[in-house]
Amino acid sequence: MDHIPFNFPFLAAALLVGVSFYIIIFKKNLIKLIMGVAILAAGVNLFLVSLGFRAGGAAPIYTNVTEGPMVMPVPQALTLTSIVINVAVLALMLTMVIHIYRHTGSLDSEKSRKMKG
Amino acid sequence: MLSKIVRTVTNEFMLFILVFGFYIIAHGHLTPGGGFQGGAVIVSGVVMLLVAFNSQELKKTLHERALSIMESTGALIFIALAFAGIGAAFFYNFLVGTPIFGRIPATGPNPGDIWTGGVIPLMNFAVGLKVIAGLSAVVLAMALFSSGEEIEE
Amino acid sequence: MAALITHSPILIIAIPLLAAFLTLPIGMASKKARNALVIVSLTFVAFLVFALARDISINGIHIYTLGATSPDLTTPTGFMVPVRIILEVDGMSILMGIIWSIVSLAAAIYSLSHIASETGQNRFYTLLLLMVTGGFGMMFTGDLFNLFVFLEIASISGAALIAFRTRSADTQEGGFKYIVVSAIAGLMVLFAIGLLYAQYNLLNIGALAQVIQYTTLDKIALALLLIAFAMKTGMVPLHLWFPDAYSVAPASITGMLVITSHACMYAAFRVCFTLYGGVIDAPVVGWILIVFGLLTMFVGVTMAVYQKDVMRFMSYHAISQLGYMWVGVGVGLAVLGNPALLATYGRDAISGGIFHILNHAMYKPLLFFTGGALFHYTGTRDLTKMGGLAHKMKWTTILYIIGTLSISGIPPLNGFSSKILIYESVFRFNPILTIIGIIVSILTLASFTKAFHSAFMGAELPEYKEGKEVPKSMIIAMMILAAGIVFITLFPSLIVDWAIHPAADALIDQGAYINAVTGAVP
Amino acid sequence: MTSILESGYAFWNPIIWIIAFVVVMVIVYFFRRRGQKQYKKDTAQARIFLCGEEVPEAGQRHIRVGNIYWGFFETLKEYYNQVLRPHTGIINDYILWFVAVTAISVIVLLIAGLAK
Amino acid sequence: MRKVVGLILLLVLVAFLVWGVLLIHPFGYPDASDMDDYIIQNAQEETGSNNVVTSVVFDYRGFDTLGEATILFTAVTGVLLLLRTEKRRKEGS
Repeated sequence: MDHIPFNFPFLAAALLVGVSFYIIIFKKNLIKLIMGVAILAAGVNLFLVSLGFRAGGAAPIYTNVTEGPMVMPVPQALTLTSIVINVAVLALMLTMVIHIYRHTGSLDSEKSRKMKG
Repeated sequence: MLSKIVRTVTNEFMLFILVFGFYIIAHGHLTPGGGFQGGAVIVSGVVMLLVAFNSQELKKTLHERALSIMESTGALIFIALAFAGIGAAFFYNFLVGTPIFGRIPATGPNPGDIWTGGVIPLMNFAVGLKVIAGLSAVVLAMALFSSGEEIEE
Repeated sequence: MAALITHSPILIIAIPLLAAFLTLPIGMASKKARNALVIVSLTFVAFLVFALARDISINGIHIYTLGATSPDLTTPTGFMVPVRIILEVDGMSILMGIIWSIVSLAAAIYSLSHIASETGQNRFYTLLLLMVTGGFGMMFTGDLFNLFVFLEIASISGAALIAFRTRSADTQEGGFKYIVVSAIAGLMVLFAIGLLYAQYNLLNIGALAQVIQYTTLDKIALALLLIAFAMKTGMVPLHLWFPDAYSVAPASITGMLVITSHACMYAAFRVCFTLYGGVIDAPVVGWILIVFGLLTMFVGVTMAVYQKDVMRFMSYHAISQLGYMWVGVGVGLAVLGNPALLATYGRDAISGGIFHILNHAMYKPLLFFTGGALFHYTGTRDLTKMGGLAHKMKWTTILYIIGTLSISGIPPLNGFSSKILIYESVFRFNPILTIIGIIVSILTLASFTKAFHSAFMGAELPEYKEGKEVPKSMIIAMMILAAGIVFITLFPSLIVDWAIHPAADALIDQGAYINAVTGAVP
Repeated sequence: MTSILESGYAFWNPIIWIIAFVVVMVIVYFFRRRGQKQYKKDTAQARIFLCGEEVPEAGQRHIRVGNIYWGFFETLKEYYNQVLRPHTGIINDYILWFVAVTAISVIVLLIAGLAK
Repeated sequence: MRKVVGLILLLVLVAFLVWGVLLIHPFGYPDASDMDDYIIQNAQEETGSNNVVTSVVFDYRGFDTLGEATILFTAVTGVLLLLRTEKRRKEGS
């Protein structure tokens, strides 16, 4: 466990996930819930992109780069994909929330429970 | 609709935003960036127009139908480029070594050459077209819907 | 033809995608051309799936490396680790592919008249084809991150289709619940993929299965993957979103969503058997699946008896039937480390679970389609407002009876064939499971009898005097699935020998899957 | 024979079952043939007789779904009170259940790993 | 009641996640990097692109990018489907 001080990015990612789950579970406002999903996505993306870092590494682009180690390119590609996916998901969520507000006139998740049981 | 100063400045800035986005798309295989990033830059310009002018004004110039066709075109170019390499395998980079974008850069650090990358620059353009059209359509549709009137089918 | 077979895995995924991109421009021109495009592309994909199934039954696992100089070059020359994305189709994947192709074709034919009176049909068919793409990608890919991407494609298109009828509020609510649940499950899957990538720097399932070691991180990743996929599948107590989303979607989409939940179940099996197969703590994970499966069966069916909305009622039955599959495959997983017990009843249990997936994929969409026909005729999903509909809807009544007998395991229909496999193999593992299964089956029959009486039987109600049988294309779509049911009913062992046992062996035999990727001797 | 399903220590053949079913149906049909001969449809014989009362309309005569299995629900009232409590229909609770099940399964897996 | 139980379970899950991420390799010193090293070394002559990330996005893992573009297309289609106009619904498309 001697390397704990180096793991702050991973730690930050895990704590972001925890904060986002707190928001998603305990905030009844649908917009806040969407914000929670966005924070969860941010945490996962931070975790992914910080996986590929090498100490003292340069960006993996050969254009006028100085010699030396390069950080891993694959996690950056995965993070790019994941970011776009989350943009798409958030757009669709917001659209549905607009419709829910049109129909029920409220953003409370306890008001939009027509179907239960 | 905001004041005349804001609208004029927006019109002037739109040109620079377009140029910068196009640069990011075109140099995606040499410098940081690519289709998604450059498209997002240009869509931010569209959002600026949407703030300066209101959505009804913007609807006169940006037709949702045309945007949909534009987006489908970008997607079709992308998947066609992927299909074109199916002689070897799907997504095979078949343009490396050919005159168009086919040059191989010197291994290791080099100043960079725009005519490299095979299908990658073309895919960047296709994705950029797609992102510009799609996100503009989404922003415009949401603005119109929340401002009371809807897009035409 | 040989080249077509060689490239068929990617063509099966890419042709619906191409059709989806073409649907909007063509649909703006003419509606007939759009419908023809949808049906023709899906038919061609079904043909490709069957051709690929024949090839796999002869030549074994089919590998396709994307972007390589040749499709079977999985790893770069002189390098041991796969770098590119690899599609890997084995017996289990192709069984799911066959199911998905049949049901998606039936759903497309059903939609032709079921949503004929709605706007936005171009985008409806675009999303339907994208959903088909996502399902096939989930089933055929051999790459973890690619699995996540296609899971998201299926989820987003499914959510947009659930909320298709924007007039009423409950469709929006169901779609919102579905997309929130899907987004969180998908992000947890991505977190688990990151945990695995951090240790082994690999994303390919076969290559990971070769080097995985079941450390603490792997245990956390296994729990995240398993529970996330189980949530997407609708396992009690994570099923709460399931009826809310499935009951409000258009009936054709509900029939397809059932198969997407089966695809998530396939992904969970793939994780348990193939990814962690060599190192997994089999009895513990098997018992977790069994316990949750029993809970799923019982709670699902008791909630179903309680329902008054026809689509919710059928959704709860879908949940309770998913429990049978969890139990069957869970028993097989619990004895995975014990070759003797595995040969005695474990393989039969896994076969029963997979066979039940096939049967459920035939009769549950059929029942959802009949529910959609009731909605199409009466304009309501409320069973308390229905009655005496058998006088008008003769075909729907017959098809509903076939589905009912099949889902409640009445001999000689196909539900009985798979349930007897599960019962007899599970009995030798633990008799309690069989007893609970039979009780659940009885309750299923009781609740379907209740729904049948309240919807179809009785004198002709005055409010439904006029009106006629649902349009032809809906009847044809239901007929396709009913034909599948009858075929499986008449030739159970044919299906079991040709499709189910290869699938079960593909799940059990982890070495073959790894060999196909790395070429190394396990 | 492609329709004999070998399942563990038994077998299942739908063809035999269908043949037996048909035979039984034929026998039942013969018994039914020996019933009342002078029964005619669409006459007074076929009308519903409710001990002299006049028969209500089709709408009232139909037993709606709410009235079926009344005793079943009355018996299992406690069970249903318990099982209906989680079905709140609030999206936040759904995610809470996900967190709960994930945490519990992680604990189970880790303890099982320690036990080994 | 619900808040207490939820908080406890949430803390349990977060504790496991934190413990897990602390077990990962030290930040900046990855254990295994075979795949990425291969890509960094061979990206230039295999794809002819100076930007290794772009070569991963569009060549090595191009299928993921196709899926990503498809997801964007799906979301745009879904948003425009849900925000479609009301008045055309009367005459039934």
